[in-house]
Amino acid sequence: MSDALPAPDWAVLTVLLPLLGAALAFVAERQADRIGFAATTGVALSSVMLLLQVAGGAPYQQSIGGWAVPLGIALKADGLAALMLAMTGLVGLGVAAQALRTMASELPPARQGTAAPWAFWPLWLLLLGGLNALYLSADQFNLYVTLEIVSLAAVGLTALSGKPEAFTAAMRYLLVGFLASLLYLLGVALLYARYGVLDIGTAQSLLRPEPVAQLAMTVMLAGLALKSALFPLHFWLPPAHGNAAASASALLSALVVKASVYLVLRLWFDLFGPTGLATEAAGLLLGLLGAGAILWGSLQAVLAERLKLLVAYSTVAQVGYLFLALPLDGTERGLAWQGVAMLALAHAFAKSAMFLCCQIVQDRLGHDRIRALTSSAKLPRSTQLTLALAAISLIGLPPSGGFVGKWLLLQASLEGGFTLWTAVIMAGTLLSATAMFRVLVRFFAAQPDDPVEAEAPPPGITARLIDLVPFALAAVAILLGLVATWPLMVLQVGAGG
Amino acid sequence: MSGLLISALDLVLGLLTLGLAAATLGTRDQARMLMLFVTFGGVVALLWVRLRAPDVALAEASIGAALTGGLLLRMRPMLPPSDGNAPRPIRALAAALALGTFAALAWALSLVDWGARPSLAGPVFERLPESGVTNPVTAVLLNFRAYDTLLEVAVLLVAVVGVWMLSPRAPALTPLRDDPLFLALLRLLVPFLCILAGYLLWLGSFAPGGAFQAGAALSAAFLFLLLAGVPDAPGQADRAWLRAALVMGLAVFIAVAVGVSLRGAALLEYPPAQAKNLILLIEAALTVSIALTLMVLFQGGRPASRDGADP
Amino acid sequence: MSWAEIVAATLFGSGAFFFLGGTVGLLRFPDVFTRLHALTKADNLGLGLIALGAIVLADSLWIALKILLVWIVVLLGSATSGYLVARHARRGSNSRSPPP
Amino acid sequence: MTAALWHALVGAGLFSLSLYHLIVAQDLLRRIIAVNLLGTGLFVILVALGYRGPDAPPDPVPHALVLTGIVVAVSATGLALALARRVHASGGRSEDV
Repeated sequence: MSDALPAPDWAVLTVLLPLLGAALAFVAERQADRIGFAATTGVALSSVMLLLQVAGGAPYQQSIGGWAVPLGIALKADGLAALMLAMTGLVGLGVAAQALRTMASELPPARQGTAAPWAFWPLWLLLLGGLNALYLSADQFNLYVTLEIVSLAAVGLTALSGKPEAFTAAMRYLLVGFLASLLYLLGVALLYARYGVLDIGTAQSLLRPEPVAQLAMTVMLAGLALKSALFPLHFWLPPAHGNAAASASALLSALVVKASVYLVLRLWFDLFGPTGLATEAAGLLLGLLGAGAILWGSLQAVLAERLKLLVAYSTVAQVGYLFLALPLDGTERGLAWQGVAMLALAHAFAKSAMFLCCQIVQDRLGHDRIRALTSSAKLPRSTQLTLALAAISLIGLPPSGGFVGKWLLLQASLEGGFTLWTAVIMAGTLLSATAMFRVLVRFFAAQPDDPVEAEAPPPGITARLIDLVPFALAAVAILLGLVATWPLMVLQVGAGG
Repeated sequence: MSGLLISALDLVLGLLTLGLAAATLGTRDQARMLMLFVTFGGVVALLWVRLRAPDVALAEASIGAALTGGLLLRMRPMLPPSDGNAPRPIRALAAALALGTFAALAWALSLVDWGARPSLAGPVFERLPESGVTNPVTAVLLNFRAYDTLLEVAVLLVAVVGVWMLSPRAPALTPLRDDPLFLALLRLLVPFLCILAGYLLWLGSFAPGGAFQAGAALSAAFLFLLLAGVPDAPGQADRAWLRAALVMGLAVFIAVAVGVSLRGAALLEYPPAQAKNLILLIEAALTVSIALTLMVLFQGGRPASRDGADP
Repeated sequence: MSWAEIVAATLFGSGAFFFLGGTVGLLRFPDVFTRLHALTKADNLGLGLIALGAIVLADSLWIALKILLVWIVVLLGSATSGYLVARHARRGSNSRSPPP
Repeated sequence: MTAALWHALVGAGLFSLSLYHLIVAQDLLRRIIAVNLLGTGLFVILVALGYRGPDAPPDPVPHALVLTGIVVAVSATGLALALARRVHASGGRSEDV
């Protein structure tokens, strides 16, 4: 036995560090921003270390409490989970850095009795811990608890802006999320009734295509589709994301929606696929809903009056793409699966950048009506550039991560001869391009004779660095496309099942 | 197998549960709805005693019925009723969905082999001697699946933060400090509830009970003190110690989880000889945090800061 | 059937009778005060009889004491809450609320 | 029919009944209660799964899951009520939710 401490368990740190940080930030409220930012940095570092470890070819695994499954709970991280963790950590770090600066200015003054800026940090850290726990968990019931942490913390973040519409949206979000979690749990209960296990790996070896399991799959996927805002169950998302504080919207859109979609992919490919439950018909149905989401979400984005609503509807469409992996790949992880993983990663970076830009637009112009965006000289160049970069990835133009994802999806649909899906992806891309260019074209048409009033003192170096955060996030979305071979290689780790 | 068959008691309990639920959701009057809800909780607790789940029954009676009921009653005056009903097509759709769900569930449940169902009971009872406690439910909650419980404590913290954020000034409670009879009751009941909480906590390691049930009992004591207007009662003012006590359960849980893993073991892998003590330590901290959390939920907002200044 | 069981059954039966009476009173009496009267008095007596019946059947003194404790706590609770409800009703001057 | 199946069916009925009211009701308090009863229905199914007859000890795992579920439900209910109050205080109506 050596005196040295064992090497840190990076995976466990990504869960416990934020929870501890949340507790501390709650107690020492005045230092909440420092504690929150430090904890977020620590989590980002841990998740990157875990990613490097997993990328080395060794999937992570642990039996908590030393109790082997099926009695205990297992933590697992394959390539996809590690990538999602690192994505969560990095996007979170970016948003947290931005929040350090903007949180106080964005919220109405405390004397109105409506706002509680301190609450951002504990809520965000609890959300972060919940998300990471979700990506790592390999136990059906444990996943339910993580889902509850994520959705309740997300409800809190939605309401944080203190706007009346935000309260209404958060209330709807809470009821929908509560119902969705319980539907998922009903599936867990049914599977336990029939097979007597909760661990996903063990269940995989027991499940058979029979009525009880089919009903369980149906209610679990229905609950998760509701949580992921899959068309036509998306009604709650745009008001929630469109009315939350910008930092919160960035987190909700980039990270929270991913968690439930990730769970759908995981259950589909790890549990229902290998056991013959995930039939072609089920995949087709979910794919059709995804197609509906792509078309409807993109169309609404084109028609949106406000920038934030446009971005929110674009999330509805992006969720649709993620569901296309089910009909395209069937039950084996293939090209489409890689494609949606890339899309999910790229979308998180691009969408968080875009929501943070929305905040800057709102601050500088006092509104976010798309028609009135012409006075863009008041907007920093970096913001315009960031919006453009993020849009490139969201539309799926080369060389972005969004492009690689869509390319893989298209390739899968062309190889499989799925004309329908090819057409949907094309149409969705065209529509989202239209939506994004509606915004971008306002910048190109900026009036040169609109001088910038230099009323604000030049910001300090830290502030300038923080202003670069959205740009950095958008740049990562582009970079993902340039170095795509690496994440695609990592995705293969542990993907064999 | 006659004991397995449905009895008159089962029939009555089941129908009563369903009937009360239908009455609760069907009545137009909000006050009556809440009264029926509390009654419903009591009947469900009986149902769980019947199904030999005393731990759950205790938690349902105290948290599910009494506390949730009290919470709903307290908030009702602030929630104006709305008589509106969904349009007819939505009602029809909802009815179809509900009937379909029931039919599918009933069909699936009837396909389950209720005589010899596979379950985790085997492994639990097999490893129970190693868990440090003899109450199997506590063994599952705080040892075999302790990680669930750890994350669940995080859910409680989300609720506290959310409630304080949404309501920076707790809505006023009508204090009963001028009432001699109520104060006389308190003098007896508060110490009794504290003893009960300690008893339930200790009991949990070998009989029905544990941190959640103990926390519910302790929270009742806190609520009585609050209602009596005792100036130094927890929750009268927002103090650093109150916040610290609210997160203590989570902090101790994490500290133990990580602490035991530092010797090269897995997260939350207690040394067998210490398992019982560590479980009791975690449960003691959890009891206090749970009790205060339930109190905060009932209070429905953040108490005023002691020095009057905004934090 | 042993003597203890016969005694217990008699006590249970009479306890149930008082509960029934209390419930009928709760449903039929015209105002808050008379309903409280029916509820607290009859139910406390009913519960006491049932507790006594359970004590007759109890295996040990320890369990008998616990059952007794339950009854005392309920007595305390219902006495105080009955009083509080009555006070609230009198102050709120809604003592003539319509029957449920 | 065994007792466990009967109670599981009661739970299923409770679940479906509450689902209907959750969708149809507009009153916030009623919806919050409906979602609570929905959860209770699910818990009844789980506890019924744990029941293994009068002679065998019940399966403790569903009991532990339900205990966790009850605590999660009360947390969500507390948050929901605080939120509902803000919805009304800021002029929102139940119908808009």
